[in-house]
Amino acid sequence: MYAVFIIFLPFIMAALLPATHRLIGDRLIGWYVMAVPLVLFAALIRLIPQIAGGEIVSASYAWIPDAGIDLAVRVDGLGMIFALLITGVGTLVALYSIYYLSPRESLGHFYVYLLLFMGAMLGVVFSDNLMLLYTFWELTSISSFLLIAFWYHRKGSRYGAQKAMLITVMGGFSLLAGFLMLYFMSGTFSISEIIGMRDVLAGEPMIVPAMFLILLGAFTKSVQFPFHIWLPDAMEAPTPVSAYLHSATMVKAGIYLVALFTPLFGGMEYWFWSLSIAGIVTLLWGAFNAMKQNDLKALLAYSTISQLGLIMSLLGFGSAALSASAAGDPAVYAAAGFAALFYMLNHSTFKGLLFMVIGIVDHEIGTRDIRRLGGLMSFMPVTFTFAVIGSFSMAGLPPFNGFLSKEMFFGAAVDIASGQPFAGGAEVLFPVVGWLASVFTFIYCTIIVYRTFLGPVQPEKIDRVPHEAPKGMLVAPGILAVLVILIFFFPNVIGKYVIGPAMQVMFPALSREADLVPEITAWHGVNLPLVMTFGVIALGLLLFITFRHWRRIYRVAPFRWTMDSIYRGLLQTGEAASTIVTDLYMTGRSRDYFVFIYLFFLITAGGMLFLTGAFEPDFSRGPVGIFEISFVIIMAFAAIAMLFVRSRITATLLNGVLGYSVAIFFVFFRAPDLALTQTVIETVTTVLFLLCFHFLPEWKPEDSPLRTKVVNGLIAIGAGVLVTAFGLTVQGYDVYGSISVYFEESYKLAGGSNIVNAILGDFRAFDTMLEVVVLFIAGIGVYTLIALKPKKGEDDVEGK
Amino acid sequence: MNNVLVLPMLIPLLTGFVLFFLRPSIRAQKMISILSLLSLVAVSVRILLIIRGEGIIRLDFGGWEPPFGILFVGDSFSALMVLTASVVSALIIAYSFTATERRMENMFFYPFAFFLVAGVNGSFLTGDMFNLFVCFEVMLLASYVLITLGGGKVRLAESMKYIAINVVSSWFFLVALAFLYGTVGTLNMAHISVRVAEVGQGPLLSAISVVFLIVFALKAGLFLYFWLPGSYSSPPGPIAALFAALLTKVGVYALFRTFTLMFYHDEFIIMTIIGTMAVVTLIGGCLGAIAYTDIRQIASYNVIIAVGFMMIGLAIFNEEAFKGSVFYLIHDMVIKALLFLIVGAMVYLTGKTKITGMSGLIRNYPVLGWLLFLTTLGLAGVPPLSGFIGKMYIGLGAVEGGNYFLLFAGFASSLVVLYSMLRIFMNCFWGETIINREDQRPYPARRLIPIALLGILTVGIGVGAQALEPFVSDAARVMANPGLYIDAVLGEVES
Amino acid sequence: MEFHMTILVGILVTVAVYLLLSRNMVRIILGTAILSHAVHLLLITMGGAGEGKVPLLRESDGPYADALPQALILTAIVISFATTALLLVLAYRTYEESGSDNMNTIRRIDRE
Amino acid sequence: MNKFAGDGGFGATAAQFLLNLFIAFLWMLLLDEDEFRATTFAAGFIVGIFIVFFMHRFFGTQFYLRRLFAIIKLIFIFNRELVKSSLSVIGQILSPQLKIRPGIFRYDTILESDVEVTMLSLLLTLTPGSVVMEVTEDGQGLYIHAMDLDTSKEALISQLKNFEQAIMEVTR
Amino acid sequence: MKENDVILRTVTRVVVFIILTFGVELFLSGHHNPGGGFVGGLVLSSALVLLYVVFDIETVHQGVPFDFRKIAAFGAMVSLLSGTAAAVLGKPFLSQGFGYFDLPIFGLTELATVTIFEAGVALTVIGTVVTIILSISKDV
Amino acid sequence: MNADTAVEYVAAILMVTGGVMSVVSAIGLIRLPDVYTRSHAATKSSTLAVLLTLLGAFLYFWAVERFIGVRLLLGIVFVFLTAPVAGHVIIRAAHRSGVKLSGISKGDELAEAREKFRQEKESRSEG
Amino acid sequence: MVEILMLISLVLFSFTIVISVYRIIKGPTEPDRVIALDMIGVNLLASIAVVSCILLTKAFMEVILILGILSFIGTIAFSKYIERGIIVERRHSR
Ligand code: NA
Ligand code: NA
Repeated sequence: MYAVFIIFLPFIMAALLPATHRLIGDRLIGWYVMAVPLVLFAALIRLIPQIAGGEIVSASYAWIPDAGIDLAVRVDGLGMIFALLITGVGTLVALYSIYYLSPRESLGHFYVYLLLFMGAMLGVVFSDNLMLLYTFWELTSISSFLLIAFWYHRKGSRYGAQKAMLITVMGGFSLLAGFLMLYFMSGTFSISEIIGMRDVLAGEPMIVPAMFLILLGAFTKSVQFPFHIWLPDAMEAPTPVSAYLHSATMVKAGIYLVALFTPLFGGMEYWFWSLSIAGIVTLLWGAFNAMKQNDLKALLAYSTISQLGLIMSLLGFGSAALSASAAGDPAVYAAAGFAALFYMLNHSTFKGLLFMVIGIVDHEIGTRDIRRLGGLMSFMPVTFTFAVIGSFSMAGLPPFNGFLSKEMFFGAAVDIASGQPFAGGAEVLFPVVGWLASVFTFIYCTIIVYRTFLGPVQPEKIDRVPHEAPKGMLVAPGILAVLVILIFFFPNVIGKYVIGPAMQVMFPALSREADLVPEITAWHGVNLPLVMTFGVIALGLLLFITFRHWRRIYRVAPFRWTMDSIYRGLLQTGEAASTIVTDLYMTGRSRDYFVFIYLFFLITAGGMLFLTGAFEPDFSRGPVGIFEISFVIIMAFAAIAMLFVRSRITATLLNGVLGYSVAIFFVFFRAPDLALTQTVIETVTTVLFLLCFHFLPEWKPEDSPLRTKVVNGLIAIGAGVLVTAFGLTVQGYDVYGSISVYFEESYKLAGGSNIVNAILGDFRAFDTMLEVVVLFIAGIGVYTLIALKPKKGEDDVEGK
Repeated sequence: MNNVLVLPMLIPLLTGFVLFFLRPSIRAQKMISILSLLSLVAVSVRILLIIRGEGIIRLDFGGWEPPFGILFVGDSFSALMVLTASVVSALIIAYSFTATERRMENMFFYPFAFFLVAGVNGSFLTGDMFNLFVCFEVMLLASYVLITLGGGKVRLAESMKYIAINVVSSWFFLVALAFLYGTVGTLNMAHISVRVAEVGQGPLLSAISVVFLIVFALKAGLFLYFWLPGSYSSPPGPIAALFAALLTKVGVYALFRTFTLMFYHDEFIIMTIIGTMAVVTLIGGCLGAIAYTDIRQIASYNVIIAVGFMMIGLAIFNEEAFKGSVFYLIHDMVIKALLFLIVGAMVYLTGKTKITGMSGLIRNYPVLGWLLFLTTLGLAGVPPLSGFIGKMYIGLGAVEGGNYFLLFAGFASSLVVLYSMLRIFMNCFWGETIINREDQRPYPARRLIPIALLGILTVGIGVGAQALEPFVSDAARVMANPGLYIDAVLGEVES
Repeated sequence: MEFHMTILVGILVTVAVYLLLSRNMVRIILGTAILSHAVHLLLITMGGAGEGKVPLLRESDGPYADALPQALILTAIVISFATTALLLVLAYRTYEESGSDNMNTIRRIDRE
Repeated sequence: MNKFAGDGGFGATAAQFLLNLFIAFLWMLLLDEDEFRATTFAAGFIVGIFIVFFMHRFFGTQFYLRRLFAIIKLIFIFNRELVKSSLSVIGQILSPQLKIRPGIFRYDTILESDVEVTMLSLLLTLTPGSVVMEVTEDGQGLYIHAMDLDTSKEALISQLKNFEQAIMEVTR
Repeated sequence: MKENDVILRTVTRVVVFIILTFGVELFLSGHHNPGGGFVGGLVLSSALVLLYVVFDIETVHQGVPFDFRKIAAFGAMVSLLSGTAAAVLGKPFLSQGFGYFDLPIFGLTELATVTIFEAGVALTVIGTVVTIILSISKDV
Repeated sequence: MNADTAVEYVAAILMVTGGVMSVVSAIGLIRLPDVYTRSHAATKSSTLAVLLTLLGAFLYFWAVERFIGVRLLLGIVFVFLTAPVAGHVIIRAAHRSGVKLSGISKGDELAEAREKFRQEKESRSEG
Repeated sequence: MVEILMLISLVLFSFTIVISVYRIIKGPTEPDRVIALDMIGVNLLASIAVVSCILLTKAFMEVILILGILSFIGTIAFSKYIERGIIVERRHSR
């Protein structure tokens, strides 16, 4: 109940928000919203001792039990980390937003989206049912979409929102497919049960595709290369949103998912390589691209991409611990998992801080373009301090938490490279690439600080007089800044109470706590990681200074063919190609449509008849009189003549001949009622033709090109031949008698000796009844068609 | 004997005629309509409950035992379809009370709408192939009149094509019936099934089933859908909504009936031919939905995509997939009604039809905008909305059957649906508001109510899927085990 | 007899389809009319035409010609009449509104 | 005024009764019974009431059953003329060379009422070789197309006279 | 030149009655002989069509002043309700009954509910056909 | 050969004669030069052929089944009543719609009368 | 023998019908065609009478009568169409 309450509180509050908003007004609504994560955070903190004690809080309620979808909630160590992030950062972001957003904005919408997101995110991390998880997963994409497009009148916002939505939802679909495969293999949607079936599932051939599909979902959400492209565009969102969703929480849903499934897939070689390679590539590519950005938020976006890659690669390294066949000490590899979680926490603090700093700059100066900024240090000393703390932490410098986690990353990469758990060889590249990416990271961190706060002020390029942010706005980043430093000094508290329980969830096979929770120390002697850090600083400074000179590298062709341009091109060419293709066959000409229909008939039905050996024509002529034959000839003659006649009256007359001839065939076939009806109907139809001819012009000869005529002719002949072939075959098919022998008792059964009429009026009276309705509809339809004419010049667009 | 089974068709028919006589008083017409619609829904629920209690029920018209007379068969599948059709058409007709021009109301708009519903419900319930043809015709004739009703140049031109093509498809139906009667000598679906099974279908019967496939594919808009965008995008909102919600679904239903009850023996037809058709339909629908900027066109191509999606369920051919398709059918009726009503409202409010011509409507019409957003998500199959559960089961069926390509095609199409709908939402509702609040045309709340109810329904079906689960499972079970249907109709009858 | 009828049906279908493929509305409608003729003949032929006595019990003692297809055709005839009537009126109304009886030029112009 | 009403002379009631009887008789014939049955006639009469009621505004055409003899005579004359002119036309059609000289001429009849003129026209048209094309507004002039004016105009005119005479016997 | 339709009109007056009688006969005899509601209705309406062609709408309307649309609807409703009657009596929808009754004038007569059903059919046919013809003709 | 058989033969011969008449009119339909003359041939087909054939059928049924085919008689009456009217109307329509008589025709008093009427009307409207 | 005679008459009728179809196609004037259709109707009627005799059934008597009636109506309608282009008038206009 408790856990369910945690998930649903944001939704309930969101539902109540409009009413509350009216009640308490714009000024207080932010506080109302902030209360939600704050309360939840407190509640979660209260749970920590239990969770740290290895307890799992869970609850399950039936939702769609027949489909195996339950409202199953499970709070364990892994979920807890993320939930703390969600509520903790959520509180700070809400606080920050109160000052950041002007009351002129539609705050109601904003906060509703924010609460929706919060609830969805909590749902993701607490769900113990795949479908429930998936539901919340998609909801995070949707609320993110709405938040990115908060300023929906901007083109860029809409573009960014759509891009984020399309890519993450695509990943979501893939995730769904993967989940369905898991269900098929395990017979349950319960995550804990599935994970418990690790050994059973390992033998299933479908486990590999399921794994890849789930990874695709995780990668799109956690912006792994090449699906990272939506994140920079998502920066169109208000900065609190960027801080919250697009760095601290939502993008980490993929991380959560990977961590969640580590006990299931961990140890599989595919899993290891996918995560490691995707992570490492993303790390490098993100950092490389971050350096060239002029927009501070874009820079942070790429930096986030890069660091999510780093976390992902760490999870990959760590998964080796679960492999039975991997070389080396599992505990050593598991440390990488620990590092991932630790890095993730730290990232949330310093990146959240930096986003808020950038937000302040943007808010007070009116721009975040580093080409227009500079020298703000003297105007905004507090903000500058925060920026330094955040940047240096991100760059991996002491005494900030980023230093610890960066060192751990280097350590893990080195361990993998030396341990070679799957003997691939490529592991050697991991520390090298990681190090290079760190150099880039150092550079862009320097850029943030230097280009924004140091150097000359450029008053001509900014609209406002620079000044420090209001105090309220500084509170949230201040708390984060304090955390950045605090964690550096007391990392093991977090390691023991927060990360430790999560590690137990991720690596259930490794039971010894010592294996799972390494002691974090700021100073661990001069080892390779430390050396690497020095290298980073040295090379980073050098490159920063010479940045102007090697910047041209971004204009080298392969770097310009970004995934982004591919996405854009795909949409554009997709649209153009769709139009071309669709216009090609959607001609609007009835002739073409009939051609399609009959071609389809010829190909499928004809194919089925002739290619499967069904065609066994019955050529037996049966008794046939010369008179019948002559009518066959007459009808054929009249019909064919119809193709050549010049006037519609002649055609109508010939149609009459056909109709009357049909009537005489009905006579031959012992069908007096039919002959009667056919005769009358034919005459009335002819009268109708004549009535309508008054309103229609005489027809002109069909002057279509010969090619068209030939095609038409071939199709027509094909249709005729096929119907005949079918008919002849059906005649030869003599397995069953008709049910209609029964009707020959009609006098006894229904009191009529005209069998046909007994069928029409009794046995199948329902047909007759409906046929009457059809006739009636047609009659009244004709009336309305004539009586209800649109006024002159009225077009077909709805409205009066 | 279950006379209640005829009511879903009889009530709308009788209502149609009564309304006809009430022409002078629109008020009275509306009163009667509401009463009739409510009782229609009540009856449908009742039927569903009876089926749950007693299993498959049937009504032999005139008391003539199958296979000699005509009969209505109520199994969970048909009853679910009837219920959904009734609810959806009730809401659409309720909507049209507020949105139909007076001159159209005078020209028997409501009677024709009721006839359409009658034809649709009859098609769902009938257990006789020829009667299916006749029910189709009731439905089609009503649709012919509705599509032309009060139309100008464009609409009439589209109607002309629509009718001509449907006439040809009715022709194919008769051709197929002729061949069917010439081979198995019976018209009762269950009896056909028995006779077909007895000879193991064989190449000729398979070939004949392909002719039926053409007929129903034309009706459903499966592969042979080119007639659809034009005709669904020209009539006014409520009519288009009726069409989109009901007509193609009847075709889909018929395809399922035909190929699960009668001609289920030929794997090549079901897996290869229908599978290919479904995928091509998906692709074609997707291309169309992206290609055009006319919102009515985009909506129409979405109809096509959904048809392809549901037919994937048939091509996969296992119980899970059937379940998915049934769920999806229910969902699609609701959501397409919703979509077309909203699209109609947008056209009504702006007088424009292209996404390039509208902008920022959310400021003027926030509720409409959010309902469209909800529709967008529902169409994409986002949980917990109505589309999800069907999509999930189809996906599950595909996994179970190993039809990964179909799975891919289906899910990929959802993405295109999302894209095409977001295009509408973002271009029309977002962006700079171009209509001043003073100049905006008011959108009456009473029109919003039916739309909102449909919106609630799409949420309700998704969230409350458990309520439908037993019925849908039963429907799928019958499809997977035609013997259940046959036993209910013929008893332990020999061929 | 059935053999010849089937051939005849084929010829009628050929002519009808050719007419359907033309651009003139009246030709198309005539095409549908001939299609109806063809299918009615097909139905009765497939029902085993030309065998048995007229299905009137008072006339003879049987065996009777199959009455069921006859009943079906009757229904089909009426329905195709209804459709044809509607189609004809629609054709001239379309001509009135659009000034053309060419099914290929009255297509909508829905793109810029 | 009702345009269907014939040219008067009889009371509407009598005429309706007559027609009703006619229908009843027709009914009996249509039912094809082996013997005369009063019930059948009565049934026909009831059917007739229905039809006459349905169509009573059309009513007014005259029927003279009592001049049966005149009618029989007319039929006889007609059959004679029919055979005569048939043979002559067959001859014309089948002759190796067409030697006919067709044309239209006017004939002014002495008959007056619509029924009389109609009967004359019907009889004339039924006999091969001549077709009535137009009746003038006053109902007196008949424009007749004849197959061969050269050889048969005289015969035609005498035929017309015969018919006129016989018709008048029936109608007056 | 003024024209005179005397021949056509005079004959039509007679012929119409023959057709009408024949139509009714067809309608009633359908139980045992060729005919029935459909054909009967069709023949009756073809008589009306003949009248419309030979005379004109207004003249015929004076003679037959009915609203044919309502006749059609009424007929269809009769067909529907005749099926409902059985359902009300607890039999399957559309159950027909027949029996032999000794009537005062008609003698031993077979009466069948199907006749009511067929009457509805016939009325619909008449109403519809005439509605169609009139609608088009009035559009000139 | 009993009486009935004789009647049967008579009936059959009547039918054949009807057929022959019909063919004669068909020949007329081919050979005759214009619509007016051809209509004469057609009228013959309607009358004599039908008269003979239906009469034959009537006799045949009477001879074989002692059945009095009132509908056949009625058919004869009907055809006799309508066929000339049909001929009259169609030929009138031909003339009114301006179909010319063939070259071998001798004269057209109707066309003359029409022309006269037209001129009178014109002069009246002028004056 | 009787039957053979009947068959002969049927063949003769169908010959006429063939000729009439030819006339419908050939024309040259529309009245020609209508006359030909009328002839077809009447010959069909006669043929059905003969067929009835061959099959020895009374079932087609109605058809015979109906054909007579309807070919009449058809011819009148066609004639009026040829004459005026409109076959049912609101009010007689002469
Ligand atoms: Na449809
Ligand atoms: Na048809």
